[in-house]
Amino acid sequence: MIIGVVKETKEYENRVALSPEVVKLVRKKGFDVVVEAGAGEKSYFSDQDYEAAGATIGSSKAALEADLILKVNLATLPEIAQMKEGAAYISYMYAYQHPEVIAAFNAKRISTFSMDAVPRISRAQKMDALSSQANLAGYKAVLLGANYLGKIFPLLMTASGTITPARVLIFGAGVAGLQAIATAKRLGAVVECTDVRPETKEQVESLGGRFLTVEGAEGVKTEGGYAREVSAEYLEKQQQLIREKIKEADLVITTALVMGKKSPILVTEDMVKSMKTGSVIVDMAVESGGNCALSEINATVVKHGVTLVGESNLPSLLPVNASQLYATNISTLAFHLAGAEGLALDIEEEITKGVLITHEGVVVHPFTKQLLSQ
Amino acid sequence: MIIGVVKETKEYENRVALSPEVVKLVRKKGFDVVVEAGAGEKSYFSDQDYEAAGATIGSSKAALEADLILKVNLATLPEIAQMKEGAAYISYMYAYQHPEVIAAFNAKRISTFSMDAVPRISRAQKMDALSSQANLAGYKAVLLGANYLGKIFPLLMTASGTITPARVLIFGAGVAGLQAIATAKRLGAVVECTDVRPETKEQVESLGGRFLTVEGAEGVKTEGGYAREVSAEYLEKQQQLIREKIKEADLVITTALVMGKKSPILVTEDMVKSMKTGSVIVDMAVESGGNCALSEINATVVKHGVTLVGESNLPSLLPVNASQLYATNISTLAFHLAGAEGLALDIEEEITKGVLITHEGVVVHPFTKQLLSQ
Amino acid sequence: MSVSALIVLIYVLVLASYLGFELISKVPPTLHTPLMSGSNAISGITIVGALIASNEMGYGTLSKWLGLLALVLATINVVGGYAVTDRMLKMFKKK
Amino acid sequence: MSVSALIVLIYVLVLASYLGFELISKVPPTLHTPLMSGSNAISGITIVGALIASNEMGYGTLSKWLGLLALVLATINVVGGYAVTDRMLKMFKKK
Amino acid sequence: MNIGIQLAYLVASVLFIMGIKYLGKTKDARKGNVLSAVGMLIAIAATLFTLEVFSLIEIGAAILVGAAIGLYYSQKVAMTKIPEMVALFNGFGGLASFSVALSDFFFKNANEATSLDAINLTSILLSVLIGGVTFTGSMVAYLKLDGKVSGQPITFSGQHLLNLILLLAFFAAAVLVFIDPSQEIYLYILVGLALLLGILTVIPIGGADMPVVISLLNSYSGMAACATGFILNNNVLIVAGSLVGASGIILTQIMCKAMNRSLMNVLLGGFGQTVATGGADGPAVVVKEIGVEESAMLFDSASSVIVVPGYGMAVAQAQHVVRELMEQCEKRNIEFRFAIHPVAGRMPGHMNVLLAEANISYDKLIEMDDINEDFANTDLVFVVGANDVVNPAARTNPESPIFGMPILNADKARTVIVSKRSMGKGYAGVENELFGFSNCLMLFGDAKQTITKVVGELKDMA
Amino acid sequence: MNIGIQLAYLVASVLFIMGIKYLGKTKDARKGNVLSAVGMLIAIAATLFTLEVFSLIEIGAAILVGAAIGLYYSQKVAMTKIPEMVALFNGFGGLASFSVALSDFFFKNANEATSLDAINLTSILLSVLIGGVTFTGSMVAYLKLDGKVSGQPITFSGQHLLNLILLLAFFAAAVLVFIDPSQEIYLYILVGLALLLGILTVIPIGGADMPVVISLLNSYSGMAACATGFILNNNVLIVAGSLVGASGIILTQIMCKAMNRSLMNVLLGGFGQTVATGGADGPAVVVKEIGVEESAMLFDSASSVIVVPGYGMAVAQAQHVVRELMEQCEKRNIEFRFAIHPVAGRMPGHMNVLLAEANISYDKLIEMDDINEDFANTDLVFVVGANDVVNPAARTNPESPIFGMPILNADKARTVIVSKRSMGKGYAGVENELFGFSNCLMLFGDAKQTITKVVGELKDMA
Ligand SMILES: NC(=O)c1ccc[n+]([C@@H]2O[C@H](COP(=O)([O-])OP(=O)(O)OC[C@H]3O[C@@H](n4cnc5c(N)ncnc54)[C@H](OP(=O)(O)O)[C@@H]3O)[C@@H](O)[C@H]2O)c1
Ligand SMILES: NC(=O)c1ccc[n+]([C@@H]2O[C@H](COP(=O)([O-])OP(=O)(O)OC[C@H]3O[C@@H](n4cnc5c(N)ncnc54)[C@H](OP(=O)(O)O)[C@@H]3O)[C@@H](O)[C@H]2O)c1
Ligand SMILES: NC(=O)c1ccc[n+]([C@@H]2O[C@H](COP(=O)([O-])OP(=O)(O)OC[C@H]3O[C@@H](n4cnc5c(N)ncnc54)[C@H](O)[C@@H]3O)[C@@H](O)[C@H]2O)c1
Ligand SMILES: NC(=O)c1ccc[n+]([C@@H]2O[C@H](COP(=O)([O-])OP(=O)(O)OC[C@H]3O[C@@H](n4cnc5c(N)ncnc54)[C@H](O)[C@@H]3O)[C@@H](O)[C@H]2O)c1
Repeated sequence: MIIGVVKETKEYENRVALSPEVVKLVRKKGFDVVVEAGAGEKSYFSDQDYEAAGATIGSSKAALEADLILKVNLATLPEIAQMKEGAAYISYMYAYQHPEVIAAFNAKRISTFSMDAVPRISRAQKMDALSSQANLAGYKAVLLGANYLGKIFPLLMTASGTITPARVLIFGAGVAGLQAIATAKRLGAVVECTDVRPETKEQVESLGGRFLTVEGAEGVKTEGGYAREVSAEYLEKQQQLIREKIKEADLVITTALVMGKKSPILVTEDMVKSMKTGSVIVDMAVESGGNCALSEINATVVKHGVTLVGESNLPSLLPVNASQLYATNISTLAFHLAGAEGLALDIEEEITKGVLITHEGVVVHPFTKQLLSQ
Repeated sequence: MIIGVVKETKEYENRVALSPEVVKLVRKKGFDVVVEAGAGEKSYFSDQDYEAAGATIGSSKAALEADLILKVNLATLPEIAQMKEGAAYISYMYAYQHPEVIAAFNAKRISTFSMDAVPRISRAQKMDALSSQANLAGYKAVLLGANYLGKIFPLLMTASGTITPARVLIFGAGVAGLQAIATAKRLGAVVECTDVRPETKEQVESLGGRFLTVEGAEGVKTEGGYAREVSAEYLEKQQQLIREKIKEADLVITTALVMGKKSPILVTEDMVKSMKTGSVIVDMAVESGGNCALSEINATVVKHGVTLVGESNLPSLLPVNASQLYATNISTLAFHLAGAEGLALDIEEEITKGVLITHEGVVVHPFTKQLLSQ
Repeated sequence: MSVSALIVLIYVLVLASYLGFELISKVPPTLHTPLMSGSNAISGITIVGALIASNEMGYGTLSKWLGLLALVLATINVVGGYAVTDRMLKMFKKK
Repeated sequence: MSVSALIVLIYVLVLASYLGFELISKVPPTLHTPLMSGSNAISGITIVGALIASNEMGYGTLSKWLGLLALVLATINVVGGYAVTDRMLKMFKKK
Repeated sequence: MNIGIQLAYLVASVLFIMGIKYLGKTKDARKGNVLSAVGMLIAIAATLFTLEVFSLIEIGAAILVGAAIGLYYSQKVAMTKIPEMVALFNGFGGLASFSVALSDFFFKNANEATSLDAINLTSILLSVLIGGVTFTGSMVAYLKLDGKVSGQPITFSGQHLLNLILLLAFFAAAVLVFIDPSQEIYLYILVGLALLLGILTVIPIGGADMPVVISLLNSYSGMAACATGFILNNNVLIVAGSLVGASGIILTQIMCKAMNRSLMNVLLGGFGQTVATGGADGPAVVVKEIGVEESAMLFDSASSVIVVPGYGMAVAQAQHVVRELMEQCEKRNIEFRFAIHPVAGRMPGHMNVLLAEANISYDKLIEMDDINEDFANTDLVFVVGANDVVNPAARTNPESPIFGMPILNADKARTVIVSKRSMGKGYAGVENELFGFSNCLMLFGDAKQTITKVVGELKDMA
Repeated sequence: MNIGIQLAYLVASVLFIMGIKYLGKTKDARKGNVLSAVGMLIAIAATLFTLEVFSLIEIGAAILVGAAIGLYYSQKVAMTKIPEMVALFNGFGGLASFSVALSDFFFKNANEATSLDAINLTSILLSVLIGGVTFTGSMVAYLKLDGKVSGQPITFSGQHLLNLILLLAFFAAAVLVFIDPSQEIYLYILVGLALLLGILTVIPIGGADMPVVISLLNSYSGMAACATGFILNNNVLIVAGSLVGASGIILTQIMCKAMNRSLMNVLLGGFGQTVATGGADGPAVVVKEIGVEESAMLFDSASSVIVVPGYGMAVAQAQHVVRELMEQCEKRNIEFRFAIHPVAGRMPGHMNVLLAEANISYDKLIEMDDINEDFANTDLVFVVGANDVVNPAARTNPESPIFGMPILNADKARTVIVSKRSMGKGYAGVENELFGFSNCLMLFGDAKQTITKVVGELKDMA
């Protein structure tokens, strides 16, 4: 079976689906690998590295004609046009947002598998790209924020005066939020965090952060580890609390994503106005609408004296590590789905069932089917 | 006595000589303060803040006509033209590099005092702007470097694979170098450091860094806490050692300044070539020629796959803290030199003697005089 | 027995008891069982009494038989006690 | 004195000594001086001997005078010893 | 009596004292046992020396029989049956004292020449009482432990009252014996009462509390020997007996404390029921607990240790004290490493963050794949607040939600100590059968608090 | 002898034992002293009870005189003179035993009725020897300590040989006394030899070593009392005497260890010269050292502590163990803060970096200006590897290179402990007179290592 890896064409994307290290592993399992020339460049992987690992360097066309195409971002229609009939394909897909692309895949009877649909069960953790990338994003968000801030993070008592520690406020203690807490704490900031899931209190404290508890309000419903729906009353009380805390914050990082929905607005324009001049907000949910009312996607803007950082693709700013981890994730999924001889699907198996979007010309993924039909 | 604070005009300068907090203190000592409108803007101090602290907001002209003018960077000729005859002036001066400005000061019989000439003695520590700014610069250098790096700093063992820690190599364990070690270490990197002064070994280790000892070579002469001169043999052996270490480094930070001279080249083009693609060099000595042969001032360039960061004014990227500390330094020196009634110089006193550059129309600072006469 | 002699014996009793308390003021739990077993063996010192008793004259008297019974029992206590304690303690040795 | 009685006294001696060793197996340095002084007062127990000696018959005999001398000395040792130890220990109390 | 023999007794006494002393210290315990055995040998040899030769045959025979029985059982018995064995031996000791007392009574009563004075009689009666109680009490304890009789406490109302009445009856009869020692019938009544008391005081006690009872009875047997010493005016008996009596009481007290009971509570027969340990719900895993001191000893005697940190270490913020533990172990040249499971904690790299904070150098942190084979050669694995990442169900139970997740092979080590607060479950919410494994010991309590204590113990041991 | 008195002696003996036991524990020491005093009272009362009434007057007078002298001096003496006082009292105790022995000898020699048997004689001679040595030895020690005689060791060649010869002479004379006790001349020779030996064994010892000598002599006086007990066949003397004898020896050993000497070295008279402490060069500051245990006690009894960290803490990497110290103190409700000097360390904010690494919360770090006034109300300041930042010369000495630098007022606290390795100087290279202040104690050694030990002691105390 031939695996194809192409250069990502999406703007701001520096990652690549396989790293040379992982190519070695893939070759060992008996697969052949074609990598588009220059695919790894932005992740600092050279074509020589890939060749040394056992891949063939080819054109984009050669890579797209493989039996199994691995990508980071969803393929474009021209790319799909070059793919073989009945091939297999894996990448982040967010399929329900892209009906036309799904149609194209179905037209070519390509079996597609989505990285964002990997079920969050224990034995799938090695395939969980959402976690691996969110983790890096959490680190990067802190560094970006720290860089935009006109202050340093730690407390310093010096002959020239005492610098008080920066205050960091983090919304959402998911994977990204927790890593952000850890990183900010490491750098010496005073870190506070709020989340709708009460069990995150313990987790936040285990990293030295302070948890802001929204008192006397119902929590949220979660499903499969993702936050699904939050009551209006809760959001109201949460905003109350945050309105107090945000005034003192130097850096705010928001990570609250609700899968398949527009992100909730946690930081309103009023709140931004109430913040100190020079403070910074990093909106990690900016791609799905943003947790801050004023943040703009892929732009850093100053509004009301506050710097709003709206990087949509934070992991991509750490391309080396991000590609390394993503490659492990996607290759592990590939090994789960296919042997050197070709696809070997057990449609009823939980992981396969979870990730399989289109198969033999139809959308088989229930959630995607449901959303697309709306 | 009226103190004047103007807006800094130098490019890339975000600092201001006095912060509102310090203005309060200055007022309490009986001085009047005139601050140019918008002088603190880039440090996020508003004119209202200054007014609340007791300053008068005025034009640039009003500020320059004060009895004592406080600045960060050396005044320009047009600025000097607006100053009163016989006024007093304090800022960073690096006087020996600017004979024409010195001449202008002398023409107006202005007494000038240089912040970069504060002697490094115990009781002058509160005036030591070089230290306070170098400290911030050390922190910022690491953050900039970390931000340009395609990797994260700490070791992480995750389900998607293990990320090895970044390796940071620091040249020079002065104030900036030590803070850089501390910051990089905090973020989780493996930190190595080299310095010509053997006593820095203990200091580096006290912060968790590893010291690279240049074996079997003479050390250096130091004067007043500054490194003065390094033997050729030593530099040779040091390069040997560094050539080994630099290949593994992800981030290199150079801080080796030798006062009054061009900075030594510690990282040659060959060394840059030997480094890994994607690695980063932050050259903190770039303003005085740079420790890296390829770095460019006020530019970030990629050469031989290595990102070279050449920020000439790192403290200015942390304007809030930098201005706070600088204000303490400069005001402490001002209080040392003057009372509310006017200058009260004791020319023989060590600190005054150290900082006084021009007085009553002549250059009185011995070191400056010597260099200017060459 | 004279009262004076008794007093001295009581001195011995008191001192030995105090010493016993002091010695075992803080033993780790792992040693509870061996210590119990080891001191149990020491309490077999009654074997000395048994020897004396069984040596008293009068073949076939009740005293003699009781003495011999005591001797057998005390010997079991002593020999068994030391042996089993030693077996236990062997297990604590460093590997 | 009979040998048998002596043996019992030796038992007392051995047990008391062993106890002394055990009790003072780990004292902190701060207590060295008060402990020395306090046990010095105890060694004034020889006062009991002095009492007995000074009570022996024969007015004006050397024995009697020696006994009385011993009594004075031993009393100084006892009274002074306890009093000075107590003074010292008062200083150790929590402020 | 011969002065040489007296001195021999003195030497034996000192050896007993040293023996007891060393028995209380881990590293000297075995030496202590040998010392006290040598003391015993000296005492016996010295005694034999004084005896008339003519009765040597029976004595020799009795000793041989006793020694053979003692040796045989002590070697044959399974290590798990040691408490039973100790109970049995202890009972024999009590019976021996009891018999010697009776023997002396009959002898002196029969011999007009040697009179039974008050001191003698008091000693004899004390010896009979204590010896008798020790004997039957130990026998009941033995039977309960061995399962020959139900371990359940047997209680009835008025139990304590009955015991009191019996004790009073004993004293009443004792007075009668005092009045006329030649009326042997009273003595027989005393004997019966003593034996009965022993049974009655132990039957209400549950099987789980037996070790404490045996320790107490052991102390009693020492006192019985001491009483015998008074009968025979024999110093070595007094020293050894009171030594055992006193140290036994203290030991009992220590054991009570370890079980959270007061000695009073024990002495009044208020022993409670067996304390049940097990899971909070569902089929309980039967686990073995371990204490702080024992844990410290296991560290002390290990030559290689692997720590498996988990989310509980983070919750307890125990990373700093784990570093102290590491320092203690490394001081002892114990190899000390950390096995980092890729998903330990609640965030990728959670353990790395914490251990870096505690300044533990990176080269001590070993990835799962690199260390998994080393567990089998490791003396001690210390699981600190980890659960799912060492759950063998991931390997073996296809029904488990964590099936298929690679885990750390902690269970393969020689000994595993698990520090957690309770039998609470981990993130995946599943039972962990590792905790019930025979090589696994549970150290319950907040990880930071318990490990702090373990470190304290280790420092004291140094 | 009356049984009641015997029992009183028994009670007194037990009280002495308990007294000694408690004297070894910081918090019970005072109680211990009272217990043993009560024991003494009981013993004296019981003895008086047995005496014939007619001699009560002289006895009463003697006791009153002795008590008055003892009480007077014990109250009058300055606390700094206590060692001298103890030496003096100890000498009197020895002399008392010595006198009692002689008294008994003369009495028994004069009285044909009571014979001097070998046991008696041995006891008397031992008492004379030990009592005599204790007496004159203590007197020499007293004179040396008090400065009445030079504290310098007085040595001459052949000293040890002479002592040996004198000892042998003593034994020779003793044999002669044995042969014919009525030849009192030999006894006088013995007396002289004993007194001489006491002088000769102590004169070669330096003043600084006197405390060890006194402890040893104290042990001797116990032995003398014990020997007296054998003379008078009196148990309470034997118990109390041997108790003091044994505990004194152990105490001596502990003190030797604290001074890095072996007891052998002491017993053979090999006491060295006074150990000089002071600066490496230049005019030496005279400092007082403190040990780990004493430091722990000072922490234990403080109610407020301020730690002043400096560059040495960074070098030793002692920040983590300082946190442990904090935890120990906070467990005792001791207020615990850090005073951060702006230029402590070698980089601005050096201490912040380290203390943050050790996870010490920011609100415990107090800036110099905010804490400087609090020092005066602080029980204990612990300076960890700081030097220049607490050097009072910055305030007072215009010549000093650090003059004018603001410093932390550590010297104003009730007690200051300084942890550093030596009398080494700090960055500025100047002497620090703080170290010589009367409220300042030096805890020498690597900060991490010594503080680890202090924390260990504190844990043991809990
Ligand atoms: N790393 C990741 O990225 C990530 C993210 C999400 C989920 N997960 C999941 O989290 C789990 C991680 O496994 P794990 O073994 O580290 O943790 P775990 O299975 O969640 O077990 C943690 C254990 O720590 C104990 N504990 C809690 N507080 C404690 C305290 N103060 N002192 C001592 N023990 C304490 C708890 O038992 P007691 O209550 O009895 O004390 C609990 O059983 C895996 O199932 C993994 O899939 C991981
Ligand atoms: N903060 C800054 O930015 C900066 C920069 C440059 C210079 N300075 C200067 O550095 C000084 C700082 O004062 P400081 O009080 O922090 O330090 P210091 O005056 O340099 O004294 C440090 C002390 O620590 C002791 N020490 C070293 N290693 C030790 C160990 N392992 N354990 C215990 N003690 C150890 C040394 O004494 P032993 O050798 O006897 O152990 C030394 O006296 C000031 O003079 C300041 O002006 C500061
Ligand atoms: N079982 C596994 O192996 C596994 C793997 C990875 C993640 N997870 C778990 O899945 C969960 C989600 O992780 P994620 O990083 O993908 O989260 P996410 O990106 O979906 O959301 C980020 C966080 O934001 C919070 N949030 C949502 N709305 C909010 C609001 N209005 N205010 C404040 N906070 C709000 C969520 O509760 C969540 O904690 C976590 O508990 C994580 O531990 C489990
Ligand atoms: N006494 C005081 O109060 C005081 C105050 C501030 C700084 N200082 C001391 O002054 C000294 C200089 O500090 P700085 O930050 O201004 O230093 P700097 O900027 O002058 O130089 C930075 C470092 O680079 C090193 N260096 C020079 N040439 C080098 C080469 N070829 N290779 C490697 N390293 C080289 C120097 O030794 C120095 O450590 C330090 O020791 C500092 O602690 C003292």
